[in-house]
Formats: sequence, structure tokens, C-alpha cells
Amino acid sequence: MKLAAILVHLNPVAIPGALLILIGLWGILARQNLFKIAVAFSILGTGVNLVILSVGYIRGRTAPILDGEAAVASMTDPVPQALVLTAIVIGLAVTALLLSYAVRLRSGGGGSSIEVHGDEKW
Amino acid sequence: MSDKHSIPGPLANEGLPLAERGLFCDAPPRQYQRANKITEAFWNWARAQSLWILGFGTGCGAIELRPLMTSRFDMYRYGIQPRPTPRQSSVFVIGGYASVKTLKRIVRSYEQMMGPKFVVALGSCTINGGMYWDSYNTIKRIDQYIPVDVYIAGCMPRPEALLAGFQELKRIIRAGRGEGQNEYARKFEWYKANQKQVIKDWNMPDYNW
Amino acid sequence: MITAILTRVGYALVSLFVITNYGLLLIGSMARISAKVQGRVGQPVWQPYLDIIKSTAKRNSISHGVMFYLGPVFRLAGGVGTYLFIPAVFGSALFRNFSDSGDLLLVMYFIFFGQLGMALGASEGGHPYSAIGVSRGLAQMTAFEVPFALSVIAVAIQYKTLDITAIVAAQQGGFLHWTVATNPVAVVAALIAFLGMSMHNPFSVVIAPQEIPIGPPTEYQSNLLGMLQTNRAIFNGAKLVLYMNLFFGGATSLPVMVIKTFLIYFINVFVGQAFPRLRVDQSIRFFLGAPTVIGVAGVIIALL
Amino acid sequence: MVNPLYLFAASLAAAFLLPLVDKLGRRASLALVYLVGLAWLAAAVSWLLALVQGGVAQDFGTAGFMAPLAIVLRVGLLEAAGVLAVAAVGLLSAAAMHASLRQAPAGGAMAFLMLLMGLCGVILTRDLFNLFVFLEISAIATYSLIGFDDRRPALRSAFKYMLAGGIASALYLIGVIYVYRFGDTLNLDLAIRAPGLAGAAGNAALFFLLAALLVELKPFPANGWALDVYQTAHPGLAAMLSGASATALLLALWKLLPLFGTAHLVIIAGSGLATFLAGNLAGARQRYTRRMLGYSSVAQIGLAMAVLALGTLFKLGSELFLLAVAGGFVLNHLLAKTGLFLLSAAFEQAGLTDAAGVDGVDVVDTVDDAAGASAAAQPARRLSPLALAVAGGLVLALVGLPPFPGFWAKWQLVQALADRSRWWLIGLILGGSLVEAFYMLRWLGRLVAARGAAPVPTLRLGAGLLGPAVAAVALAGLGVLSGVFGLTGALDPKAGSTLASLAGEPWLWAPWAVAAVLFLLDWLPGWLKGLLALGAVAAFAWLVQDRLDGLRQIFAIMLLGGGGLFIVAALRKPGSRGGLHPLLAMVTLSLGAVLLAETRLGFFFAWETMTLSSWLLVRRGQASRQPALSYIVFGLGGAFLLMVGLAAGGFDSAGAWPSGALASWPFLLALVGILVKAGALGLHVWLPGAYAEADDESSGLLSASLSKAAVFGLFALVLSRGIPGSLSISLGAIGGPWLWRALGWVGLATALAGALYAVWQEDIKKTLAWSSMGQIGYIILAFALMDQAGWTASLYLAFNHFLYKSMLFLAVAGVIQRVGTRNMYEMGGLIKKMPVSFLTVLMAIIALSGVPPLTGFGGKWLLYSSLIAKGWYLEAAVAFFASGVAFLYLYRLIHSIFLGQPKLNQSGVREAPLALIAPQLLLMGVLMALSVFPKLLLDPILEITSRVFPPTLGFSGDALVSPLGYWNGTLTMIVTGGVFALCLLWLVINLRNSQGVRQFNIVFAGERPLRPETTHYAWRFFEPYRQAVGGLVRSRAERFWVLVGGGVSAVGGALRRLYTGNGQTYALHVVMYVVVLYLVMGVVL
Amino acid sequence: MMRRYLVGLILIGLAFALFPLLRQAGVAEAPGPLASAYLENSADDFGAANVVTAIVVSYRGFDTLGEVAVLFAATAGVGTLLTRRRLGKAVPPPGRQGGTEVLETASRLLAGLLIMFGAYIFIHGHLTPGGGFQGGVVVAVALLLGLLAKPDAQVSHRVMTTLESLSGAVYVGLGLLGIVLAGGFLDPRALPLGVVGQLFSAGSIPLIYSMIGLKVGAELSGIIDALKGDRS
Repeated sequence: MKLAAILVHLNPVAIPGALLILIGLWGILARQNLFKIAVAFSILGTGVNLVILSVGYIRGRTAPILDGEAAVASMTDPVPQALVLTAIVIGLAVTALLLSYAVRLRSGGGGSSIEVHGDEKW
Repeated sequence: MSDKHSIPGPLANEGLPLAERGLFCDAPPRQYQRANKITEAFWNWARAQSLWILGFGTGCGAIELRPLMTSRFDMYRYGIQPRPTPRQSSVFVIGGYASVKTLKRIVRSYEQMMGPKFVVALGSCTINGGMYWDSYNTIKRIDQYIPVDVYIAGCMPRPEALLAGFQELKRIIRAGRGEGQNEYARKFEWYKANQKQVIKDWNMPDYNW
Repeated sequence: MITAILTRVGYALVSLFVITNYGLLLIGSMARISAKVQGRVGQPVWQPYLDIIKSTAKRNSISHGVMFYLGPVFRLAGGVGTYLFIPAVFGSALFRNFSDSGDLLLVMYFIFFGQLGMALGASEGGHPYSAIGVSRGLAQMTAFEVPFALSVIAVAIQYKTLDITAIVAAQQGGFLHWTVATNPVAVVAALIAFLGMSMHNPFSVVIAPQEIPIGPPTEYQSNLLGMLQTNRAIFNGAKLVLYMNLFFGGATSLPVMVIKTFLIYFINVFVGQAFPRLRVDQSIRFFLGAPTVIGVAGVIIALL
Repeated sequence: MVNPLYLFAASLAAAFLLPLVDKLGRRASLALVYLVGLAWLAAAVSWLLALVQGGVAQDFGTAGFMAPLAIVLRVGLLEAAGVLAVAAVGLLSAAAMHASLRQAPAGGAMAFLMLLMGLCGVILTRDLFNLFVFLEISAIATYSLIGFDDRRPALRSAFKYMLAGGIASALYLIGVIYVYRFGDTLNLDLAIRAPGLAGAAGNAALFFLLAALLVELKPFPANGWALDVYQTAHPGLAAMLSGASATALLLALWKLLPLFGTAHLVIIAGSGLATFLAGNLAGARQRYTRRMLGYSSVAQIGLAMAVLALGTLFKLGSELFLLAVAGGFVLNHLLAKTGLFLLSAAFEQAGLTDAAGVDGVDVVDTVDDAAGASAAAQPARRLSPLALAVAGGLVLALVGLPPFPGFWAKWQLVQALADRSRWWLIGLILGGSLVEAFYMLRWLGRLVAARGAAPVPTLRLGAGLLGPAVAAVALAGLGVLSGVFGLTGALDPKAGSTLASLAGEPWLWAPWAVAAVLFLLDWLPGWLKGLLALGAVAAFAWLVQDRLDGLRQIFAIMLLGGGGLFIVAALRKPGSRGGLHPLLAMVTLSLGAVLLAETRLGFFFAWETMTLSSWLLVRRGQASRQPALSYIVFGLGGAFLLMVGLAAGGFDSAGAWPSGALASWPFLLALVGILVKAGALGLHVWLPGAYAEADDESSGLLSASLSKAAVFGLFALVLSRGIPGSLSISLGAIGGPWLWRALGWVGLATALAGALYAVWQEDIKKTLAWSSMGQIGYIILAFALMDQAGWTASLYLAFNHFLYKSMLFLAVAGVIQRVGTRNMYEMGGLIKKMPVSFLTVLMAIIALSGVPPLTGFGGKWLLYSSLIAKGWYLEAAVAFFASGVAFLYLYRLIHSIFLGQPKLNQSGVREAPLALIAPQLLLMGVLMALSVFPKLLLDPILEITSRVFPPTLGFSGDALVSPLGYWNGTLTMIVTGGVFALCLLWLVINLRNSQGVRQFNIVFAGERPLRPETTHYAWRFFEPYRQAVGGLVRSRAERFWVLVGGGVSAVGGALRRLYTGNGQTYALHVVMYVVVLYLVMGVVL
Repeated sequence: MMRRYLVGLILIGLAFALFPLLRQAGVAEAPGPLASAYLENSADDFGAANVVTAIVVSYRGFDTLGEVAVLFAATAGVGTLLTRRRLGKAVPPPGRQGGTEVLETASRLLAGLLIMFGAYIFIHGHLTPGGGFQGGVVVAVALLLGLLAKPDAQVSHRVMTTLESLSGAVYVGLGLLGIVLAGGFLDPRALPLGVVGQLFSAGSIPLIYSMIGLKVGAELSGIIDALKGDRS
């Protein structure tokens, strides 16, 4: 009963987001392949973006675009949407760079496993 | 090394490598004046009463010196006592034969004693070579190498003979005849020549101060 | 003023003369006593005089340098000075010496004056045995100074002063007032230290005559040696007088002094005849062992 | 004020247009970069000027709106300072990276511009999300830059960095969005007041924000990536990251600080402290320069973090105070670390690379293969004096030595923490600082080339030195400003010196001023410099003479006079002797400053100046790398203890040491701190090496004069500022008389151990070093008596020690100079070649051993009299034993050097130069005068001690009378002289026909000696003694400290193992760190 | 294996940290005051129908500028990292497998369409969902498609760079125009606001968004091109 109340109260956008975050982190922390790590980052980023969006989510409301029909009162919170745009782009930038570094590391020899690229230590 | 030391004297330690010459004094021994008669007599008396032996165990005779220290012979009562260093000794007891090897040490030790200094030659070997008279390795007469004051003949002489010899030495000293040091200085060239004739590997200074 | 000074100097010279002769005779007689112990006749009592005259009468001498010369001077000055800083006879103006220069501490430290100078002079001789002897002597000295210092401290505690005259004054009034009676433990420690100080057997390794021919004075001869011999007499006397003052009630007259110092010295000779020589490390360990404990006990007794 | 948006616009426009500009040539693009940097710099300066002249912080909105609708930028004092720092560092870094940027694709320059702008944005923005954007701009620009010159290790570490940075930004986003959710604003100022953020939910949201920020600040253990980046990135970039980036992030943290609650602050503080400690511990084990700098960097940032949080947590002071302290640390770190990274860039550019390294990139392994001692792979090169000075300045600043800002910040921090009795925090901070000092100074020490026989080519650093030099100069300037106006004063002169400063004590700067001038004149010939230094010391003495009273006057003679003597002695060798004279003058004047200090800060400042300058002097010695290191580490350790003690009070006119049980141990710490400098047993490990390995005249200065500064420290602790009057501490207060008895035993043990160790040395200077230690032991012992007689003895002994140790070191300096070795057994028979030196040594050892009639006996007499009078009987006996032991080494010293057998190869030896002989003669004269007339010295001493304690000692005529006995030095002298003359006369009269002989004319069992070497009994002179009592002094202290060092090192080594090099592990650390922090926060809440 | 358990444990810990936050946040009932302010004022302030766009380009336009900068920095990084020389490829490998004919044809067909669509999106950013970023991405997709079809094709680097640079500069210029002509940096009111809902409205927002679109398109294209790994 109580569980049900909690579940109902939970944000339907945030939960998958959080899950994606955890999955992404799992990929980052447990996968060896550089490219898979980059992909895991994308997953993490997606999860975070979902969490951001979830904050702006209001049940039953529409996109915040004033096209005459939709009243201001029925719009969702536009701020997270604006923010997520930035987050997405930044995520993209990071992914691009990660991939570039992965390519460079692999092309320099040593393969795609992150374990072999650990000469600097201690 | 300063110039003073590198000018060769008459003998000038020439047996030594150049670098080592400066390590030794190069002043020849000289004869010393006696004090005035009374003083000298007093001093000679004291010298005679205080005979400090440099016991040089060059040969078998040395063994006869030891009993003198024992309670049986007790040389201390005559003012005679052994002394471990030539610097402080006045009597040089050369015990028995002197091989060529030991002669070197005898000469050096003798020259290191402070005057007046006296030599007691102990046993026949020091007089004429004794039983080693035809040995290739011993010298026959010690007095060709250093001046001798008293000879104690015998092979070996008993401790009693030694005591008698020391009494004789005392008499000589008191009489003012114990001038071996001046004698040595006077005939230094001769003694040195004799010494060098025997000692082939002369690696000593000529003046052992 | 001038007269006062001259008087004092004159007194000191007389005092010095007395102690010198006394010291020489003491050495001579002790040698004779030793000879008796060994079943010999022994040398004449005046033999030390003869030896000194002989040494002084040597016709030539050698010198290794200025410090070599000054060594015996330091040594003799040390002996003489030590004596002169001790009041030899209690209450006697003649034997008061220059004891107003300082107290017991001055005497204890002035002892080193001669030793240090001698060590330096001997060293300049360049003989390795001199240095070896000095190294042994100094090493041993650090050790026997400990029980000695402890007994001195005990004395200082007991009489609440370091002034020798005052210490002697406090011991007046009969045998029972002497330190040896009031604090025998401290005196034992001091006497053991004295054995080391006078370098008799079993602590004679410093001058081990055959091993390192007579140690520091190996190279000394002629008059230089004579001075050392003279000093031996004076210095011995000074030390004996000091011991007498500290532990045996001092002396009110010259004969008392002679008797007391003779007896103190006799202990020394007695031990020397009875024991063989110790190695230097053994003697150091010895002094830092039992005698030090005894000395500490002496201090504790003095505190009680 | 200039709208910062113009600058952003300009930066961005420049960056966007850069690809086009690049068509004109890379030179043009780089010019653009510099131009933008300059623009930021100029703007920052203009803001600062405006703000300082009374302007107020100003907000700049965007898009025509202000908060909450739009993003707002704020230009305040700190922001302006931050931008200034970032721009300045940026320009320097860009210059350092110039060559690389020219070769790499244009992207490098673009990314650099972005980085610069991003950091400025981080500082200026007041919007939480905008902060994220700028953080990302700088992060991504950094990612791009790390790989820009295509070095493989850099690529690897960039990847690791991105993993960590990516996770951090995800955390930040989560945090910021929920802050928005609960606080309904993104504006910082509004968020601070937002009620929604106060609760548990807000706390959790803020936690994510904070965690992300913390991760960016490279906390332990989530900082492996950062270390790799520092190690592998271009050093210019590393400078930017360590200096500018960290500053910007710290400013961001500072901005956000009001948002956070207690739990968050605890996290920040704990994390910061842990990072500080762990970073330094691990850094101590580093072999690679840049990684080591990285560890240090991480640690410093941790400290700054901790200070920010602690300040708020414990309310250490006003906001201004906090800013001053944290700002001091940050500024110090920023400039120093920038400079050091740039320096390493310069090394690299100069070709100091390890050619054998994989990919040719494991660069500048300078910890091991610094310019001096190079690896086999590369030829030895040495640094120019200028480069060395710059490196030195930077490292010293980093370590927190005066006059750099870090010193003042540390003082204020410790003071503030002490006021609130947070002793354990002080312990942590100072402990970490000490470790950092250890490895940074070790590194610095290795930069100094050993002065070998073969001339070593100088490493040409060229323009690369510019950046480090600018940083060093800026540090020095800011430091001096902070010192003169107080920390806040430097920040904002209007605020006035609310914090302690040296404003009232200008003379404490004399060492620095004189050293600076003399260093600038270091090209002059040696004699001229010597005269100048001497003049400086004399002028100083003249100027301050009125400020010195009794006790300090006596010490002034020892300290300044000694300094003067050794400056004269420094003239003994021809040639420039670069650096020697300035350092000698500096040490001397710092000793003077110690005497003159009137406030705690002043005293500590002078103390540190002394430590520092004397360390430099030690390091100037030939083989002094290791000894100098242990000298400075112990010196700093002692200084830190002293600082803690002083922080509690007691020194200056503020009054007596606080009484009460708890208050006693600051005094003890200060005491121990001073005992370190005095070289008390157990704390003496540094002493023999330092005294032995310094230049010969420097050793003398250290032993004869500098050790007296420690003695003065003892007096100054107990008497306020060393002015005789009432004691500043009640004698019964601290552990009662037992404290002093224990101190006495410490002194005694020092005396005994010093003497015993000295006995078995072969090295002449080590002998003297140990001897010094022993003599100081007596001084401590006498000091601990705490009565008139004891103090008289202590002062008398101190003065005498000054006299005879000066003489010994002067004479020995001459001997070493002429003979060319320090091993005593290699000398011998020098009396005939160096008679004056011999005479000096003779008089000195007679005095030292306490043999009458020279002054030394007075010391012994006073000591024993006072010991026995006090009832310290056992102590007296042990002291007697110890002073007996002194005879051993003294005899050995004079015998092995001057007597015995001269060596063949020393036949050409001459008397020491006049520069050494003249001071010796002077000292001999003084010694004789004092021996004949002890009153000359004792009267002033008695006058002083009688003012403090009821007198028990006094003069009666010429005799000094104690309750126990008396001593008439004059009469003793006369009698001894008379007797000596008498004996000499007797000898002269009776000596006939004396024949001078040579060294081999010795009795040698009928033989002749073979060689002087085999005839000179000197090697292991007291071996039997060692067999007998050697067991008393096994080097337990050394072993203990080696154990401590080993322990610290092992901890560092273990911590280091966390950093496996695997980027994924680093990422794991980051996440783990966040989780742990969360749990900790839960616990705190 | 240990590592996996550790990671699992840590992720559970993180979930433990994250979950309460999610729970407490829940689902909002209504926009907060800030959001409401945006919703209510954006039309009046900037004449932008799309409130998100108003926020993105104007209210928080500074963020967006930064965002572009981020992308720019990333482009710079990627371009720096992945050059042919650095990848160790002296010459592009000959005869690389091209796309299939279907792909080639389709990409040729779609390219223009995609570019047009992208342009539409960013030009209408203030009116409809979407904007510069979205449009830019669509534009870049056209290029991606082309490259998939013809891997060996060389994109004109110069054109790309120029486009990117100029659009960025114009963006900044428009921002500065805001200061000069209106209330502040990036204030779109520098140009007439027009009527809400029309193409030429919302001041400089469409222009800015177009610049963003162009720039993002060019940058993404640059990244794609660079990732191809044969840039000189």
C-alpha cells in the first residue's frame, strides 16, 4: 500500500533516467573497451538528461510554446528543457572528444582496452 | 721541503731515497765538552749510580740479563734498572752475537741514546765472533762498529759476571773514562764506513738521532 | 703589599721544596717497600734523586719541536700548580699555598693542566706509542673521574662547601670526624679512583713499559725526563695531600701530613703489588661499574 | 567598471575567428591569444583599481535582465583578483607553450582561449547552471589541450581525466537540476536564501552539486587522473591547471559556500584535510618532478578547501580574515605552482629530457636527474644562479617560508586555530606541511649541482625562465606586502592591518634587504662583497644598539660579532665565492633579528628567516644535499612546534604564558621547537651533517653563533622577549620543578652523547659538530637550573662556547683549506706549518675542556657549583664524566691534526690565510683578557641574572663567591703563569746541547719508520674506548627518526598504490568517493 | 571479478544516494515561480512563441553561447587530435569499400532535403519545437550520410571553417548588438520584436538561432569529418 503510494509519487521520467545513469556508470566502471566506455558515457548522459527533463515534467501539460491555443497555465516547466539542450550538446562534445581520444589511443598501439593505457601511475 | 734539507752534507743520508731524506735529521754527531772538574765528578758519580739499561736482546746473551732483575741478583740495589727506550737509557747491553741484520738496529739504537752513553758487550761473540767466528752472517768484533766500554767474556757469562761487569763500568764512569760518545763522534767516519761495509742494504739515515 | 706578596711567594717556594723532597723520598721508600715485598733488597731510598741528577746531567738532548719542549713544562707546572692550590697543612701560613685562588673544583680541574700539556708534548714527538699511551690514559681518566667526582660530591654534600680549608676544618676534632669515618663508602670510591689516578697496577696499561715503551714519555730524555720525574714526586704529593684533606681529616702539622699521606700511598702500593694489569677497556668498565655504584652510594649516604 | 561581457564576447569572437586568422599564420593566431589574455588582465586590473578605490561589487545581467530571469555576472574584489590571477597565469602559460602551440594545429590555440575564458567565467558567474557551462568549457578545452601536442602519455591521461570529469559533470547536472527543483532558482544569491534548499531534500541536491565541485578540486583519493594529467600534460598546461584552474574552482567553491550547511562543510573540511595529508605523504615518494608537483598541487588545493570550510565551521574570524588566510594560501599556491610547472617546462625546452623514456616523453625526471646530478643518459648540467634563485623562491614560497604569502597565511591560520584550541587541526596541517616541505626542498636541493672538479655547463633556460621569474617576483612582492601591511592589508590596504603584521618592526626585514642587495651585487669580487656584508652587519649593529639591553646585548656580541668574524673569514679564498657573502650576511642579520623581535610574529618570522638562510648556507656546501635536507626538515619541524607554542602566547608584550594545566603544553611545544635548533639529544640528527658539510666558515657561524640563537630562544621563552625582568612563566606552573629537572637531564644527555659521539669521529668537522652539541647540552643543563647561579653559568658557558668554537672552526677552516681533507688521520704534524692555527686550537681546547687558567674553567666552576648548590648531585657527576670525555676528542683533534707525523704530501702546507688568522688572533686576545679578568664578562651577566633571581653568586674582590666555594680567576692566572715561567726557566737553564730532530728520528725498536701514514697513530684513535663504553651511544635517535621517516614514507607508498594508472579505477575512485562522502554526510547529519 | 562486485556495491550506494532525491522531488504539480515568470513574460519580453527558445537564446543566452563555445572547443580538440599525420596514416588507404548504391543514391537525394529541413528547423526555432542545435544536427546528418556513402570524399575544410568562424563571429556580434541597441548582451530586442508567432519576430532570436544552426552544423560536420581520420 505504502509502496504503491511511493510508486505513484515517483517521477516516471526520472526513474528510467536514474536507471540509465546507473547503467551508464556500470559501463564506465566495468567495461574495458575504450569505445564501450564512450558509449556508456552517452548512456550516462542520456540518463542525466532524462533526470533533468523529469524535473520539468508536469503531468498532463504541453510543450511551452505559445501558439495561441495552449494557455500558459497548461504548459510544462520550460527551464529544464532549456537546460537539457545545453546538457545534451555538452554531452555530445564530451562524447566526441572521448571517441577521438579512444581512436588516438588505439591507433597508437596497445589496443582498445583501458587497462593497457595506464603507464602513468603511483 | 725547504732548501736547507736538500743540500747533501758529507754523508747526507745518501742511502735514502730523496723524498725520505727530509724526514731524518742530518746533523752529524759531535763531541761534547765536559763540565768543570768538580761538577763532572759529581755528575759522573750520579751517572754511575743510576745505570739505565737498554737491554738489547740481539743474541743468546740476553737471557742472562733477566736473572739480574730477580730477587736473587737484584740489580736495582746498584741503581741499575732496565728502561724500555734508548732515549732514556744510558747503558747499552749488547747480548751475544750480532748478525748483520741486527747490527743495523744496534747502530740505530746506539745513536739514539743520549750521552753520555756506555756500551757493555756481553759474551765472546761480541769480542771476536766466538763460536760464530766463521759465520757468513755475523760480525766478529762489535767494537769496530760502536765504541765499547766493558766486555764481559764468556759463552755465556753468568749473571754474577754481569754484575762484575757493571761494577767495572761504574768504576770507569766514575773515573771519567766513559767517553764512548765522544769517541764515536770523533771517529764517526770510520765507524760509519765499517758499518756500511757490512750492511749492504743501507736504508737508514746516516745520523740516527 | 710587596712584602706580603714576597712572603707568600717565599712561603710557597718553601712549601714546594718540602713537598718535592718528601715526594721523592716517598717514591724511593715505596720502591724499597715493593722490593721487600718481592724479596729483594731494592734500590736506595735516595735513588730518585740520583736518577734526576743523572737525567739533568745528560750532555745532549733532542727536541721534536716547541710543544715537545713545553710538554714537561706544562707537566711540572701542572704538578706544582696543583699542589699550590691545595692548603697542605691546616692552619699553617707556611703551607697555606695559594689556596685562595679557588676551591676544590679548581684543584680537580688543574690536575688536567699538566696532563694535557704533557699529552701534547708527547704527541709532538711523533711517536705512535706516545699517542697510544695518551689515548689510553685519557680514556681511563674519564672513567676513574666518575667515582672520584661522586665522592667529591659526597664531601660537598656533607660539609656543604667546596672550600678545601673549610672541609678540613669540618673534620677537625678526632678520627670520628674524618670523612673516612663519617662516610667510608665515599672514601672507598675515592681510593679506588686514586689507584687509577696514580696509574699503578692494575691500571698501569697507560705506560705499559714493554708493550708501548713507557707510553707518552717514550721520546723524553735528559732534562726533559728529569722534569717529568720531579713532577711525579710533586704531583703525587699534591694528590695525596688532597686526599688527606678531603677524606682523612687533613693535617695540622707537617709530621701528621707525612704520616697520613704515607699511609694513603701505601694502600696504593699494596694494591699495585697484589694485582695484575688490566686492559684499558677492562679498567674503564671496572671504574664505571662497582666503584661508580659505590660512589653513588656514598652520595646517598651523604644525603641521609 | 568594464562590463565583463565585452571580454567574453571578445574572447569568443577571437576564438571563433581564429581559424580564419590562422590563415595569416600561426603567429597571428597566437598574437590574438595573447591579446585576449592581456585584455582580461587589463580588465581585471581596472576592476581591482576601481574596487580598491572605493567601488562596490557590481552585477552585470545578460539579455537586458537580471536575476532570476537571466544570468548574472558579478565583479567583486575576489572575482577581480581571481580573473587577474587567471589571466596572468594564462599569459605565462601561453608563453611557455608558445613553441608547442606554434607547431600543433590551430585547435590548440583555440582551446587555450576557451580555457582562459572558461576559467574567467567560472569566477565571474553567479548562476549555478552557467557555472556548469563554464566549468564544461574549461574542462573540454582542457581535454582538448592535453592532447594538443600529441604526446602519448598525455593522451592516456586525458582519457582518464575525461572519465572523471564526465562523471563529475553528470553529478553536477543532477545536483543543479534538483537545486532548481527545490530552490526554484538557478541564481546563486537567490538560492542561498531559498527556503526549499534548507531541508533534507535541498541538502541532498546540494550534496551532488558539492560532490561534483569537490571532484573537480581533485580530492583524495579521487584524484589519480589529475596526477596523471599534471605529470604528462605540457607543463605550461599543467601550470594553468594547477594554478589558474584550481584558483577558479576554489573561488567557485567559495561562492557556493553560503549554500552549504554544516554537514557539507564538514565534508569539505575533512576531504580537504585528507587530501592535504595524503597528497603530501604520497608526494614524498615521487620520483617524477611533475607528478610530485602534482601531488603538492593537490595537497595545497586540499588545504585551501579545508581552510575555507574550517573558517566557516569554527568561525575562525571575519570573512575578510578568512579570505586573507585562504587567499594567502591560494595565491601562494597559484603563483608558486605556476612558476614551478613553468620552470619544468623551461627545463624540458632546454632539453633536459630523459631520452631513453618510452615515446621520448617521460620528461624531466628532475627529482632524480636534476640539473646537477644527471643520469647516465644525459650530460651533467647545472642551473644558472638566476634560475636557481627563481626555483628557490618558488619552492620556498610553496613550503610557506617567509617572506612569501604562505608564511603569513599559515601564521594567521595557526593563530586562529590555537585561539579556539583546535590543536589537532594544527597538528594535521603542520604535519602535512612538513612532509611537503621535505619533498619540495629535497627537489630543490637536487637542483643545486654538486660543485665538482670538472666545470659543468650551464643549462640554458632562456626565455623559459621568464614565467617562473615573474611568478617568483610576484610572490616575493606580495609576501613582503603581506608582511608589512598584514595579509588583508596586501589584499586591501584600506582594510588596514586587522591582522598581525610586522609593520612595527622594520628591522626584521634587514636580512632580506641586505641579502637581496648583495645577491644583486654577486658579480662583484669576493673581497668587496665581504666588505659590503661586513659593513651591512656593522651598520645594522650600530642602528639597533639602542634597542638592545643587557641579555640581548650579550647575545648580540655573540651573534652579530660572530657573524662579522665569519664574514671576515670568508675572505680567505680569492674569487667571487658566489652567494656566500649574501648568505652569511643574511644569517647574521637574521640572528640579529631574532634578538630584536618584539612580537610573536616577529620572533617567528626572524626564526624562520634564520632557519631558511642558514639552510641555504648549509646547502652551499659541497656534499650537503642530504644533511641540508635533514637540517631544514628538522629546522622547520622545530619552527612549527615553536609556532604552535607561540600561537598560544607568552612571548611578546601580550604577557605571560597562560597558566593552567592545558595551557602548559604550548609552552612545552615551543620549548621542544627551540631544543630542535639547539640540537638536544634525540632531536639532534640533523646537526652533525649540517655542521660538517657546510662551507667551513659557515659551519663556524652555525656552531658558534647560530646555536646561541637557540639558547637565546630558551631565555626568550621564559623571559618575555629575553628582557630580564620577571619570568613570563611561573616556575611551578608546568609540571613543577620536574619539567626543569627533565630539561636538565635532556641537556645532560645531550652533553654526554655529544661528547661521546665526538670521540669516535674521523672527520674533523663532525668532531666539532658533535662537540658543539655537547656544549649546548651544558648550556641547557645550566639554564634548566632556573636560579641565578645556573643562569650565570648558562650565559657564561654560552659566551665561552662562542669564543672557543669560533676559534676552533676558524683554525680548522684554515687547516682544511690548506690540507684539502677533513679526515684527521690524513693530517698530522701541522704545528710547524701552521703555528698560529695550532696556538688557537690549543687555547681553544684548553678553554673548552675547562682546564684552568683559561676562561673555560669558569664555566665548569659555575656549572658544578650551581648544580651542587641546587642539589642536582647525580647531574653533576654525569656532567663531570661528560666533560672528561671532552678531553678525549679534544686531544685527538689537536694531536691528529697538529702533532704526530707530518705527511709527505703535505710538506707544502702554509699557514692559514690572514682572513682566518686575524679573527683568531682577535678571539685569542679576548679569551686571554677574559681569562685574566673574568669580571669583564661575569659582571654584566651577574647583573642580568640578579635581576631575575635572588642572587647567590657575587664577587668579593677578584674572587667569585658561591655558597659552596670561590674562584679567583685572576689569582689563578697569576699563580699558573708564575709556576709555568718558573718551570720554563728551569728547563732553559738545564738544557744542554739540544738537537732539533725530524719526524722520523724516533725510537722505533731499532728500526726506522716506514711511512708517516703508518707511524701516525690517528685512525680509530679511541677504539678501546669504544669497546668499553660504545654501548652507551648506539645511534638510537637516528634509528628512531629513520623509523619515523620510513613510516611516513611507507604510508605515502601505500597511499600511492591507490593510483594504479587505470583510468577506470580512477573513475571508480570518483564514484566511491562520492558515495563515501554521502555516507559521511549522513552520519554528520 | 572483485572489481565487478565493488562496482555493483558502489552503484548500489549511489542509487541509495540518488533515490531519496528522486522520491522527494517527485513530480511537480505546477511550474515554480521562475518557470511561470518565463512562461508569462517571454512573449512580452522577446516576442518569442517558443518559451524554451526564449530562454535558450535570450534569458539564458549566455549559457547557449557557452554551449556553442563548448562544441567549438570540442571541435578544436577533435580536429587537433585526429589528423592524418597523427593517426599515422601517410596516405588515405586506396580502394576503401564505398557505400552501397542504395545508400549513395538515397544520400544524394536526401542531402539537399536534409539541409533544407535543418535550415527550416533553426530558422523557425522561436516558433516551433527545435532550434539552432536541432537544425544544425540535421544539417550535419546530411554530411554524415554523404560520407557514409562515399568515405573517400573530402569535405572542403576551408568552407567549413569559414562558415563556422563567421557564424560564430556573427553570433557574438549579434550579442554585442544587444548591448549597443538594447538592454544587454544577447538581448534580442536589438531588432524589432514583431508579432509573436510570425517568422520575422522575436528580434534577433531567429538570426541568432540561424547562426547557431550554421555553426553547430559546421562544427558537427567538422567532428564527423575529423573522426573519419583522414584530415590532413
